[in-house]
Amino acid sequence: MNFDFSEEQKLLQQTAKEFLEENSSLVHVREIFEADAGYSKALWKGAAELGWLGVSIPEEYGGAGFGYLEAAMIAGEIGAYLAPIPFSSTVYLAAEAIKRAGDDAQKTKYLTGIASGDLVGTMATTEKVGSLTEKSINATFDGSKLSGTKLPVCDGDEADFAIVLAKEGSGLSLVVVDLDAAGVERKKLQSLDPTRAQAQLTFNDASATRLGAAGEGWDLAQDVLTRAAVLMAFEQLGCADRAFQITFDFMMNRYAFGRPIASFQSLKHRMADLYADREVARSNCYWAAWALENDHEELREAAASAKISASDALDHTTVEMIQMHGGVGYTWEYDCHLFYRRGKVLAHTLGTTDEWREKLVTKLIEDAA
Amino acid sequence: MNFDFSEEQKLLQQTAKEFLEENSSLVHVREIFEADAGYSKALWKGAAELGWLGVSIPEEYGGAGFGYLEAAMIAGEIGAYLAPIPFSSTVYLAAEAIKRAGDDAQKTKYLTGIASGDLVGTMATTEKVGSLTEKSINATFDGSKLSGTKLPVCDGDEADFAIVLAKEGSGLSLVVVDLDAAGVERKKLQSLDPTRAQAQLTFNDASATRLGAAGEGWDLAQDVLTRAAVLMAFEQLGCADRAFQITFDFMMNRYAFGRPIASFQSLKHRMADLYADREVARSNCYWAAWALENDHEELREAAASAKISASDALDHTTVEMIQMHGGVGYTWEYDCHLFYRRGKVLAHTLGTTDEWREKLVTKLIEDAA
Amino acid sequence: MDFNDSPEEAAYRAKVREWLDANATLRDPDAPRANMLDEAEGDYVQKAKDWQLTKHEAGWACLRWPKEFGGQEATAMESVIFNQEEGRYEVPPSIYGIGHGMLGPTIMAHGTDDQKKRFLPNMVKGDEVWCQLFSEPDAGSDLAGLKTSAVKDGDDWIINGQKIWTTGAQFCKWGMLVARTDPNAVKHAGLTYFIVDMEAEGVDIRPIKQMSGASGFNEVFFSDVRVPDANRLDAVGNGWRVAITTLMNERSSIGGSLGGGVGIKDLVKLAQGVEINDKPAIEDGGVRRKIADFAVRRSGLKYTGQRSLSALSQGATPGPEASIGKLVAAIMGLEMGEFGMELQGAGGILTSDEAGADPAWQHTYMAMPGLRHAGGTDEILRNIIAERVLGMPGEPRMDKEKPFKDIPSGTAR
Amino acid sequence: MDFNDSPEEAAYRAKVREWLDANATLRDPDAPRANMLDEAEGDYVQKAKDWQLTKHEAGWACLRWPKEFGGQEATAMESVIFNQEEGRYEVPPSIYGIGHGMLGPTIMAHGTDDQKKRFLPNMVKGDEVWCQLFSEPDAGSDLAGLKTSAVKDGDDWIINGQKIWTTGAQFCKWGMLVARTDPNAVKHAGLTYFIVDMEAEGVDIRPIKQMSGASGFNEVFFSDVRVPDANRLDAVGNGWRVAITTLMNERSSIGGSLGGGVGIKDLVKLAQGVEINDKPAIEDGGVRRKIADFAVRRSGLKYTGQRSLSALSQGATPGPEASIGKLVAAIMGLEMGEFGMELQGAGGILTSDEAGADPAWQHTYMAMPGLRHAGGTDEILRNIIAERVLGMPGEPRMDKEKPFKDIPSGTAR
Repeated sequence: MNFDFSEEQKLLQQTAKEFLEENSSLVHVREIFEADAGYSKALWKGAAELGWLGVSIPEEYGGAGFGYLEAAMIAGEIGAYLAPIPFSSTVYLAAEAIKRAGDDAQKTKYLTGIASGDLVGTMATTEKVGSLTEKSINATFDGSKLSGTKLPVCDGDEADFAIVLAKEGSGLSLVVVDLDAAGVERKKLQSLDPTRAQAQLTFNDASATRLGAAGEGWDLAQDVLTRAAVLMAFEQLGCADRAFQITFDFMMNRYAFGRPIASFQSLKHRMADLYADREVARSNCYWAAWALENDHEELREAAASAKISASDALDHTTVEMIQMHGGVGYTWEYDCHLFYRRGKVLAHTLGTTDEWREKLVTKLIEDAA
Repeated sequence: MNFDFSEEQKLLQQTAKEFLEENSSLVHVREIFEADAGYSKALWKGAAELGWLGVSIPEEYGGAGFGYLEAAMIAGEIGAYLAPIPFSSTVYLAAEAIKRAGDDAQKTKYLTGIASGDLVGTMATTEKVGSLTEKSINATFDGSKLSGTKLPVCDGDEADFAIVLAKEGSGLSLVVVDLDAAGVERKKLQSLDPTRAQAQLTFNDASATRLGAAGEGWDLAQDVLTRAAVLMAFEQLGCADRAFQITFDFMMNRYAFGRPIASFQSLKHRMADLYADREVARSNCYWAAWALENDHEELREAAASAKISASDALDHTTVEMIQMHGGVGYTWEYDCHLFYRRGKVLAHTLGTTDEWREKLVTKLIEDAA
Repeated sequence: MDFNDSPEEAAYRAKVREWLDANATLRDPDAPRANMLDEAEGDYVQKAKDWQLTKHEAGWACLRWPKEFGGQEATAMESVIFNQEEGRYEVPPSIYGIGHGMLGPTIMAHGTDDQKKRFLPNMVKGDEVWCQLFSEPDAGSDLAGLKTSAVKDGDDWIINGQKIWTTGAQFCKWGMLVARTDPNAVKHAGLTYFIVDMEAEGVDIRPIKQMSGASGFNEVFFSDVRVPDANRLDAVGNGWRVAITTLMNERSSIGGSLGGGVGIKDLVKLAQGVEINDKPAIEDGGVRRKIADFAVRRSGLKYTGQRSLSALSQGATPGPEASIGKLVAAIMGLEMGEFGMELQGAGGILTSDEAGADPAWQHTYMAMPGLRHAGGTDEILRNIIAERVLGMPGEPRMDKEKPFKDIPSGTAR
Repeated sequence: MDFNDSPEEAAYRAKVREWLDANATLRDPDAPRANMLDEAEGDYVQKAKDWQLTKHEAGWACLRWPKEFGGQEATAMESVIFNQEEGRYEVPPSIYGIGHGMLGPTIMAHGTDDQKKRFLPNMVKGDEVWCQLFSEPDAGSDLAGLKTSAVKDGDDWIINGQKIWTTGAQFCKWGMLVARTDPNAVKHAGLTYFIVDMEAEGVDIRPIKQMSGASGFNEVFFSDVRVPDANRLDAVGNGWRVAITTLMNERSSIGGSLGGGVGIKDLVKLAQGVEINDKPAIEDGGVRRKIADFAVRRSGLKYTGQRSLSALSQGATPGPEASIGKLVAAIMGLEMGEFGMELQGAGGILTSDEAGADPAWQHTYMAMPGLRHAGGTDEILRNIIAERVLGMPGEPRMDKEKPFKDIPSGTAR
């Protein structure tokens, strides 16, 4: 057995790390954050040039034709470096949805555009606060025109197109809509982390094309969310790893009472617990990556487990990151809050942790029957 | 203001403490525990002689005529010394039910009997595993005869009489039944703490008399449980205080790595958290005692708050008690498990902590309306 | 056991109310109160000074202080009653808490007659506001590790260094500062306590922006700032002992409100307004039980405050139970903020209410990490409870015997 | 990334299965397994010896050991494969884990040629069972604080003292004991390691009853027990170094099952069977989310084991992730037991199933405190993770420089 990533995959990870160390420094993240600039165009261009945006897009559409394991490696580093780019919206969601349900024309247009870095995509499901359910969808699609309001839509203010969940007749469908088209109104929403900016999208008879069959939108969307959750969990884990490392380095170099604060037992034990949290999450992530790559029947369970444990580990780590830093930890100047904000936003992206718990237990009950 | 117990009440507490130190040593508790003897007859006799059993029974029925604050003081020490007697069943539940709803004949018979130490009483509500609800009651009362099964009934194997919740017509009523009467079958059930023994009671047309009006049984039972919860919370708090003190003393005197283990920071911080838990519980207990003594409209909320926080503090304390004691903590020989068992049984007595959470939130929602 | 005023307390309360009714306006109790961590805005400093003068002239200022310094020699309970009642009115936020509560008593205990006469009456009157200059970037929880230096030069001391977390520095006339006068002495012995003119040359005050975006504190930089020896408090080398006096007077949480602006009722309302799986969240068993747990802690803290108050009322010193207040409140606040965000699903990360989201929960989530540090971190509070309240042994000390200059401290660069 | 055997592993597994099929019976995978903390009963010792002999004769015993001592020089992964497969059959519980996993390798590393020849082949064959005599009432987490004394008397050593938590002492022929031979030396320098005949005069073995009522461990008392100097392992005063060798070989959790007998499916079943507020508990949102959280941790631990196994399969040493296993499992087990009791309401405290209660949850609640101590307390595991895995500084040591006799240890009386 080899329940691990291959040497080639680890090399890809190392390359990603080096690139982001250079091009997504916390200074750069902060620039985007403070300018409320949405995302870093320069970094996006670099990511496209490295082939990340088409990492799992087939070569015929200009992609690298890799599998999900390679995507997971990149996702981890995206998370570690708080990369201020619409990577998850475009790669985990939009590209995945098109790949799984798009027709040839849609694939040619959108996958090629994504792989080249020309198109930013996103997916728009929720319409209000609270949990996402079939009944909560009020947007409508009549076969060619889309109407309704979606919020919050991650990267919605910057994206070129969106995959939208809408009612079509008595069922739900997924549709693709170009966001610069007539009948589309965008409004930026203030949120916790401006480098993962949120928007409200309003559609008034905007032209749209269906993705996949009519009435299959809910299942398709869930399928896409499940797959995206695996990659997002890697992103969260990478973020937690780096937050932990920064905290650890601080504690080793910060002295109080004549000792490094890393030598205080109550802090050491809490660091050990954070370590355990991340290892539990990492193992679930590995399981989910394996299930995703192999399209295994355990995917639903594994993806939910990975997302839940990565969200919890990241939340726990960023809260402790601030606390372990002492007073400076809650200043604007220190970077702790960038991780705290990003961590919370990722936990609420693709469904909250409680929503994933509900999905997981539903699956467990099915299995127990 | 004087949001505290009076000097007289504290003196009563001190007397109770001294008596129990002498008469309810952990050696004695262990005798009762290992012999599976139900309860300590000697201690019960002593409690009667000190007037504890009639602490809040009116003088006309042979009681001391004190209020609930005095009962709370005694309850705390009962908890601290793990007193192996049916005090809560008899005093918090049976006496209270009779006092609130009994007619003259019932009061004369039962209250006088309790105050003198001649009668042990209990209350029997639940019939199966899961939460107690009106619908979960299947026992029936036809105006004179009681049929059905109750379990688990605390002290049911030893009690002389029980207050039983049963269907009468379309409603529920409380009835009193002598447990030595014809048609009553008792079966001892094995449980976590043999010094608070549980039983199954089966009634086959057993003679019973109604307590209060027909159809008011549920409300009456809830009222009695609410009041009992306040005193039980003091019992739990007393138990937690002593478990904490024993643990503290152990840690101060146990050396490892050349230091008292009480000097290890991670243990110190956990002890500080246990301290905070108990102070939160103590404050809620004071509030509940005040509300009970004054029959204040906040009683339902205060009683639930006291019971929940005392249960949580006690659970938390006994788990840590074992952990802080190291290896010996989980031996039969050390007393930690006596507290661990008792603590858990008290948390499940009068309704579990989750059942009290449900009661509290119901009240909070009413108040918010 | 009761919550009622004693007859004396009731009479005092009536007197207080009478005066407040005549001099201030009752507040709408349902109106939201400013978050304790938000910076007060606008011309509140002048308003606060005016109100302090009004109180002073009517004999309601510094109630606990001796009459010779402008106080009223009132009981602790009378002071609490005044604060309780004052809190019901529309009055400016106080900017005197540190001066009146901590620094004034320090001068009383350690000052010369001249110092008392010069500083205390003005402090009561309120035309001079005071701040405290203890913490440094490299000396937070380990306060005695401070490095700001004071070097004797003729009749003056020359101060160099940086202080941090200074509340109100921007409008203060005076600051009380602990500086290191002997780096060759052992850590706690080389410190001296000074009264510093915040308007002196070389004092540079810069606001600290917190992670929430608010700015309630300052950094204060000292570059060759001259302090006359007459403004030294107590002997050279006695600074730690003086600082302890200041810290012992750090106002306890009695009567103060804890936690952010969100309460149990807000939580119930939120859970009634959002849906989980197409049903109101308030019908979800887990949501219900979690609300109950918050309520239990909230009431536990509330009545812990009442117990402290009761001790005061009985003439006793409040017991150690008071020390749990901020520890429990800040952690609970963090959890409540997080829970309120979770209930709102994808919308929980929105910062404004334009999309139907309630940002109060997120604001709490952003503010609570600050509360977990301000006035003693969770860790310091747990140390205090374990060591001072419970009496467990202190940590092994690595910094007691060597000269201060040989002890590593702060952040290694 | 896959879970499949390499071709070599698959071939080995097939060979193992072939032999097991011929020599044992497959177990019903749905049948409940004995709790790891329960005492094995009856004549299992003889059965275990018989099974060991069968394995030995067929060449399946002590797979990792050198051939000269009776082993097979197999790879780590082959050993794991054998254990995995053996676990699928009805075989007696092993009584050789400590001997084969820890004590044998210690003799290999530190024994004389005579000792190796005398003890190792018999250990493989299994007619002599071994136990470990390290912990003492006053030396648990602080193992080097042990006080059992060994005093030289001619060619013998005289042992006096008490050991505790000795698994299997009642059926063991040999024990490996660390004793203090020089109380005037510093703590770690005064220890020596011995091989003790458990049937010798003066050895008194008493079972320890645990809080759950089970008895899996023993106390062993030594009163003037004579041990020939020939049975000393390594030099006098080298005992701590030898003990470290033993402990380094403490079997990791790889392939081992963790936690009590309750699983996620049991929890789902329980929640389906009991009611909360007249509805099946499984419909309650809080119950559902809690089950999900347990499942997430359970799968996290399961796949942590797979990662370790994978490292072995790749010829590497398993990474530090393995050290979290017991820490997370024991705490989760405790919480699961408590949750299962809570779900059953008033009936949760019943110990037998006669009233429709499921006592498995309570048994778990009673067993988990033991698991939180056995083989290293939670606190020791957290120290190991923080100090050895993460590399954080150790605790300040108060016991390094003085003679052992001057260091306070154990429980002050």
